[in-house]
Amino acid sequence: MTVADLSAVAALLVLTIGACLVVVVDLVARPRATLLAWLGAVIGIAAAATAALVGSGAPGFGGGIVRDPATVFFTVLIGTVTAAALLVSPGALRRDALPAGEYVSLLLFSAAGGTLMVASGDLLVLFLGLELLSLPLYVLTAMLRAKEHGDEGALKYFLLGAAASAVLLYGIALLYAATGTLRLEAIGRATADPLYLAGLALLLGGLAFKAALVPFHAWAPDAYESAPTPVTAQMAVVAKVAAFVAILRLVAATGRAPLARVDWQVALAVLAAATLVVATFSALGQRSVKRLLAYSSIAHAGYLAIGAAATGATAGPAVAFYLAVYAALTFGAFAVLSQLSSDDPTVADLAGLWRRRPLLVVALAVFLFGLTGLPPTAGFLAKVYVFEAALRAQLLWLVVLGVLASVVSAAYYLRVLFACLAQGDGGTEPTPRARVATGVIVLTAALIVLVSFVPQPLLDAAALVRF
Amino acid sequence: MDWLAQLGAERAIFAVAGAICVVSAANAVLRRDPLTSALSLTLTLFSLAILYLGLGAPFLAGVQVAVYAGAIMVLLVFVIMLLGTEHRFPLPVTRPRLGLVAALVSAALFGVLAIAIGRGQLPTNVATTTEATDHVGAVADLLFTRYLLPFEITSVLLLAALIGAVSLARRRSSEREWPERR
Amino acid sequence: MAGAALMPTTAYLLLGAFLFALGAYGVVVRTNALAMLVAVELMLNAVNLTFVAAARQFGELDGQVIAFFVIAVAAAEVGVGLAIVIDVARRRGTVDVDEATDLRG
Amino acid sequence: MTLALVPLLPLAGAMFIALAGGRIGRKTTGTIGTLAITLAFGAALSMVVSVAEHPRLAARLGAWLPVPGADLSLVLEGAGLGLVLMVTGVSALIGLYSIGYLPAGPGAQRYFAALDLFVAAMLLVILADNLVLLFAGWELVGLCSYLLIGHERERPAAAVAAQKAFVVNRVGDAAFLVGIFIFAATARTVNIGDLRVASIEHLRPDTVTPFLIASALLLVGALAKSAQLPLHVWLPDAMEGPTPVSALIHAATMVTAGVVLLIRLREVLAPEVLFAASVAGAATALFAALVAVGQRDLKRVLAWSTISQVGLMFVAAGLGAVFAALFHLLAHAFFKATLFLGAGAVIHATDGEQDLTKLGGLGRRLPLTAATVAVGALGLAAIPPASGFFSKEAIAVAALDQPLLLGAVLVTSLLSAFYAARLYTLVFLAPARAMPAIHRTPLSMAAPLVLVATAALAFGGLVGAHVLPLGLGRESEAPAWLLAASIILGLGGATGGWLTYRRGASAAGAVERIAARAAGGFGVDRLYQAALVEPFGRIARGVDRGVEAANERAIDGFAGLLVRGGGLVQRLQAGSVRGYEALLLTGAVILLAFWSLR
Amino acid sequence: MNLPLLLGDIRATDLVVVPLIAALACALLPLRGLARAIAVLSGVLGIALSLALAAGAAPAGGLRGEEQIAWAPALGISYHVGADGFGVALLALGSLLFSVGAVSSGSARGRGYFALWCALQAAVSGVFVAQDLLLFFVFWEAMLLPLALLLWQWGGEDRRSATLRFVLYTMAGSALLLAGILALGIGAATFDIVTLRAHRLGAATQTGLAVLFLAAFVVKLPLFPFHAWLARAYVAAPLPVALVLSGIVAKTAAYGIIRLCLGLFPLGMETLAPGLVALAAIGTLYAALLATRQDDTRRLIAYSSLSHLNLIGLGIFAGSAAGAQGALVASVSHGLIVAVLFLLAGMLATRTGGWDLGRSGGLAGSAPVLAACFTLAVVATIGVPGTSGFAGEFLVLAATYARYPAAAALATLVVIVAAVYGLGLLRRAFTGVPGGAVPDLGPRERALVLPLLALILVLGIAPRVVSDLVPGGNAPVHAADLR
Repeated sequence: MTVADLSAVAALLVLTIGACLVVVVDLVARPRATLLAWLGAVIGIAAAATAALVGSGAPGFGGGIVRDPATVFFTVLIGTVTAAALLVSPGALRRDALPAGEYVSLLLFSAAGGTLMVASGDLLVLFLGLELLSLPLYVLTAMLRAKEHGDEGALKYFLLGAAASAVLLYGIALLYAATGTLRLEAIGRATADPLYLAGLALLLGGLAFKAALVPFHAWAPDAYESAPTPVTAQMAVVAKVAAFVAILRLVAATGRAPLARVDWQVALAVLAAATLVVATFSALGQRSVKRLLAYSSIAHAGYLAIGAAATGATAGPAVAFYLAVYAALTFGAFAVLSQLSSDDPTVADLAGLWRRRPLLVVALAVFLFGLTGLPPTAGFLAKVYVFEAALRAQLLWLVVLGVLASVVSAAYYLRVLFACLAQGDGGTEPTPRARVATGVIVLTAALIVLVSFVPQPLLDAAALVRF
Repeated sequence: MDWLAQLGAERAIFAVAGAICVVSAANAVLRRDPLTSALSLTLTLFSLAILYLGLGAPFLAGVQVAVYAGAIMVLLVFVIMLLGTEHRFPLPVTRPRLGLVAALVSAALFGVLAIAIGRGQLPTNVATTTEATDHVGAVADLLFTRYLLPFEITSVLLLAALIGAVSLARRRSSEREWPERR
Repeated sequence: MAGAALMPTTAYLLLGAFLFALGAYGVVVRTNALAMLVAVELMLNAVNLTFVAAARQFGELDGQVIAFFVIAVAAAEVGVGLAIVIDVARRRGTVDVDEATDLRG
Repeated sequence: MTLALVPLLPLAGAMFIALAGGRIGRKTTGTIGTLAITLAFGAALSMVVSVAEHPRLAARLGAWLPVPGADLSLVLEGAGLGLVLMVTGVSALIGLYSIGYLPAGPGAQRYFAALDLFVAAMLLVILADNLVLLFAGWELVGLCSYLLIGHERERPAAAVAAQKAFVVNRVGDAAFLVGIFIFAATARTVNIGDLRVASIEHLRPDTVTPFLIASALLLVGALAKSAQLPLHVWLPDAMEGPTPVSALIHAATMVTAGVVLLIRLREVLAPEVLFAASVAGAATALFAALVAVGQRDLKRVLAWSTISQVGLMFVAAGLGAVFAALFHLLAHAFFKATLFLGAGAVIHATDGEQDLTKLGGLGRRLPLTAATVAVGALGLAAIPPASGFFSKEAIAVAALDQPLLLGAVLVTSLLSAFYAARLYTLVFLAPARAMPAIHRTPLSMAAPLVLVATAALAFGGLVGAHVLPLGLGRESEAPAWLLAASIILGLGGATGGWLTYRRGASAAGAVERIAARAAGGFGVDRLYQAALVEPFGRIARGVDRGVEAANERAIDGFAGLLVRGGGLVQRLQAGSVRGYEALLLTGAVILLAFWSLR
Repeated sequence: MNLPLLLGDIRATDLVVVPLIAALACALLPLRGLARAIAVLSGVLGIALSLALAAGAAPAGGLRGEEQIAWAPALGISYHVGADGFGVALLALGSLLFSVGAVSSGSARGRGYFALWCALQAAVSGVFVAQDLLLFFVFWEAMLLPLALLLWQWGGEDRRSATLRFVLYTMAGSALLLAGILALGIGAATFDIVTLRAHRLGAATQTGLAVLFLAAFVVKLPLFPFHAWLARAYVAAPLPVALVLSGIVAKTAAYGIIRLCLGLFPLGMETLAPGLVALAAIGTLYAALLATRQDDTRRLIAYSSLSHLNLIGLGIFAGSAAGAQGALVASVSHGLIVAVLFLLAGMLATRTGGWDLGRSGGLAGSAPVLAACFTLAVVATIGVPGTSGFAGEFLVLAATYARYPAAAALATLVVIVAAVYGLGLLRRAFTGVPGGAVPDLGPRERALVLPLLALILVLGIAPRVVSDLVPGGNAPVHAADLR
């Protein structure tokens, strides 16, 4: 173990040790759920801070962990979102009598898996990171026992996840059989023969599962709906960030292969198109807000795939910027939902929210506008960025499709917003006001507004993300 | 090592173990009764362990038998016996079209994979360190040097899985009794 | 010359592919969650066979070590998976996945 | 700048009355309205001397539209001054007359504002130096006629008639507009003076067709405004307006606008089109005269006679006989104003009775009216010494070379005489019927009546035969046989009319029955109703219920398609995890096949 | 605090900033009673600012009050604003309509209403001053939200489906606009409109991009047959919203076509012109025909408005400077006329208790001033000379005739159909036997309507006030490119 190795896993260490610490504290002191959540949040922030402070540098573990600006960027993102998700959790923890210790530590473990995935320079590390990300999420999805269908989502998520990781793993195995190595950069140097390509294809399939790209997306709506809402928020962000970073690393590595004629562009473009169409259409008819947002998050995987399909030098910054904005927006939207009395409200249930919690509705409006991609919100800039990247790659048809999909998406986003403005009492008597949670939500909204008008700092940071 | 002997032995191992493997795997997948499935799979695991032996991986063969067949499958069988009685007898087949889809998809999967494997140019067999003097030692060496990080991560993973499984199991006592079978 | 004498690696890979496809078939046709788990295990073992065969092809031990990790992960997965399946069984009295189709659309 | 004052004074009067609101009384309003027109008349009179020195006076008020030539500028040339004097003079008298005629009520403000605007607009038609400004006056004349015909708002019939008048006029206006566009596009100017220069070029092969089409379109505009065939249908209905309005529209202003247009643009319009105007005029003259014979409504007789007389003006204008056209225009203005004002007096006296068959024997009870109407009827019948005789004679002379046209003119003369006599006989000479109280004719009505009648009588010999030719040059002298024929026809027609109707309409027997056939205007109105108005409604309904509804359904359908597509896609998410697994594996196989099978 | 009037240095950006501040003030300050006053003030300030901009001579570049600030340089977006002749005229019109609409909104509406109202004003002004394509798009889309919310929250019976239809339809168009903007901006490596105007593309590229850009504009205008949202939205919208929707929001599309499509893709527009001109001509007539069938005053105004908007489109598509100039005059004129019509229709409806024309009748007797004002408004609508309606209509048709005679001739028929629906409206509302006495226009109502009517007349006599802001001439816009 060298200093480089240690710095490479510093954030990971903070998260895993923190997770263990939470379990211990829970067992020993049995503190209130809120305290545990705050402790978890501190750990998440600490991980983000660690990553930021350590910064980029030489890879660790012989290339197994990459420590480039992308790692830093996304580790900070994952840590922050996890912390934020924990900060909005206390209400749900109390209301649904969730086991706080396990809840917090599993979320931290899952985040640790995410940081591992974004940093992996080796397919084995990638796989292990993916499992570390997924296993806690299976459990967290099953955690909401009071809910009628809580178990169903978890069961589906698990069975599909297991099969998907088998697919991914088989892809790794074929790549190993074709090249004799699992290091990304070494794989990138290898010759692309059918076996190699078969391996890459299966690997992409496995990652597309995590990213929830159609047709690997079917788990997402059910799992999102079943999971406690703050978990959904974290899951929707961290899994997607990790999967897309992995895809981009893969694309970048194999794209440089001398003989590799890997047609990433077409594959990703087709995935993106299928995702946009299916997710957008599916979201239209949803009654459950959570499920609607789940499809929205799938649709955004489609937009991200548009950026990834650009595959050039601009893909990295564009996707990074999009991911950051998407993270804030999606987290924010789910976080608002987590503040309602019902864990799984229907759209009609939102009626009257404007009168009772105007601040939440304003924040929700910001998030929904952003998700729609309405200018001048940051969501618009993010879309412009990925579309721009795709256009540079001559993918006009895909951009047109994407823009059209965002139009249709306005229909369901606005439906949610308008429902909040409607008169009546839709049975969403909000939980007793959680000041911290509200604060986090408002802060997120404020950040989005800030980025909308002063996007340059985030754009600069994203510009560093090159794979 | 006698090449010819080894050639014969390996071929024989592949033929026999491979055949057992295919048959038992098919049995595991096709039989309706989950217990039969699990037991057939255990047989597959054993036959794979034998194949590993033929491939010069005695340590892994041991792990396969001890951990996979011994621990994982036993756990599975135990749970099946705990829960799975109701599926002993044939059930009406639900969603018959899915069966067709499954057959087509898996056939296509195998077909494409076979073509890819057949057309793939495997690197020519490099110098074979057939008999490491200390096989287990060599594996351990790798585990704690080159694969230190994955090793540690695996331990974290197991810890996380443990916490998760416990958290799901722990709350069982406080909740309602098992419901009647529907 | 020596390599040609051995059983060709391709044969192992094909066996692995067959097992994987079989597992894939099982994952779709089985309605019992535990049997689906069995099928997934079959897929993982196909992976392991591929790793080990490839390792021999390259004359190195890495593939075997990776297979070792795969087994460990499989153990973790099965642990979590069984916990979830038991949970489902306790709630519904059945582990038939076709009876857990309330979430849809 | 006196020239600019001519149209601006009535315009200012209109604006003042409109803005003053109901704050001033009916008498004051009427006085101001009439005064404004009278001042314009005075201004025009003051220019007589300068016109004698400068045959062409111009005044530019400013720029208007960013189109070459489309400025706010006026020009006075040729017979313009005569027309201006006639319009302002007759209108001032009608204004004066209206003060007495109008019932008490709040409508006076509207009435006089529209009246003044009407005069201003008509002056614009005479004085505008470019087609666009002329068109502005042209349209405003139509607008004012709409306002005045529909003056009595409680009467639905008046509202319908007003709308009909405007819409029919707009048919012509649309054609007029396109004509302007063609001139603007081909000659790159709309200034009438410049267009005359440009029209010399219109013999070039590439411009002859546009000029021809533009001329034809302008003619359509003229036909509509002057109520000539086939766009005459609005005028008989326009009788729904108050009688002074009828006098204004028929006698002095609106209907003659078409003739004015033809005269002003005679050098610009294509010769073929001018001849077509003559033919249309002749046909109209004959047709309308026939219809007039059968009318039972006092004012409708006059209306159809107007159509007929304007047709004669078209004959002359189309043949290039400017003098004849103008002469008849002015003569007609006076005798028709006399007739209308007289009719108004009759209607006023009998509390609104307009049916010829119910009137009768008023000659003794309304001697002044009877005398003045007699003057007007003489004009209409073209019996010397009435002005109508001389003017019609001039038209006949102009048509000497065209036997068919000449025949039409002569037959029209005969018919005109007949129905003029019929009208006069039935109202004043036929046996009296039981009449309710007869109202006295107030001075403000009687004075204009007498003035106009005097003018009508004097105009023919004095002004028409001697003053007017100074500016225009008389075409040629009438041959003796024509003079004789005219006199015989006029006297014969009149005598026939008197003989037939002297015992009342019921006694007229066969003649009246035959005439009644023609009274319907030969079904043109019904034809239009069936061939144009109803199809228009049907098309509109069809478009509304068909195309528009389909268009709205289309986007609803598109939204429905989205929803249905959503339903289709949602079937992917059928609920069973096995299906999801199959989906996942299918995706993997496709990716595999896509990449490794090439 | 921004005091441009005092400082004497007017920037185009002030026209966006002032209503934005007003919107924030309405939204955040607890001044319930003052919200309307703030909204009116914002409109009046807008009038003053745009008139001041118009009064100043146009600088060399043709943009008044120009300003450029970096926004997201990485994406090539900057905050570049400035107003050309079209922009200045429409800004003045827009501010006027917004202040009139705010006055007519009734003070009972809440702060939220007026906040959205001012936000809409800011967005509309933004469209007219944006000189960066993406900034243009930002403002373009920003218009949609306040509009949709105003419709959704304060609309009439059918507001829900009308809103969704409107939003989706217009957004579908904007989607293609965005794709076009991105394609153009990336191809040319800049989004700056001024720079792009000097950047000439191949004819085929121009055509493709023009189609993408037009997709947004023809829906918003709306050009026949893309108008299916219009009638329902007008009927469902609160009256002031319908007023600005038709009066000025539709003009953003006209402006967009002139500034972007004609400005950036003259050759492409020339290729597309025959089809577009035909659609506009048909649409002009078609909408007028439909107007003759309407019994609801608002629907009648809606279709009459549609007819005029298609006429405006006709002038623009004709592809000459004169056509665009005519379209500008027609736009300003239509804005004023439709405002008056909507205001009067509202006053009529409050007196008869409904929008159905069948329920009124004979009102002229008891409400002569209302009848007179209505008559004048209708006269302007149907384009009688002396009113601004004629000036706009004539200029558009004359310019169109110079290039597309058949279409112009067809569209000219509208003068007949317009007379049918216009006079039919007057006849049904005001003539006949009065059903009962209604109060005539009060002083406040007169104060709102009469100045607008006066403006319509002034503009009818002196249309050059507007038309001289932009160049004229019958030469095709694309001719410069052919050389």
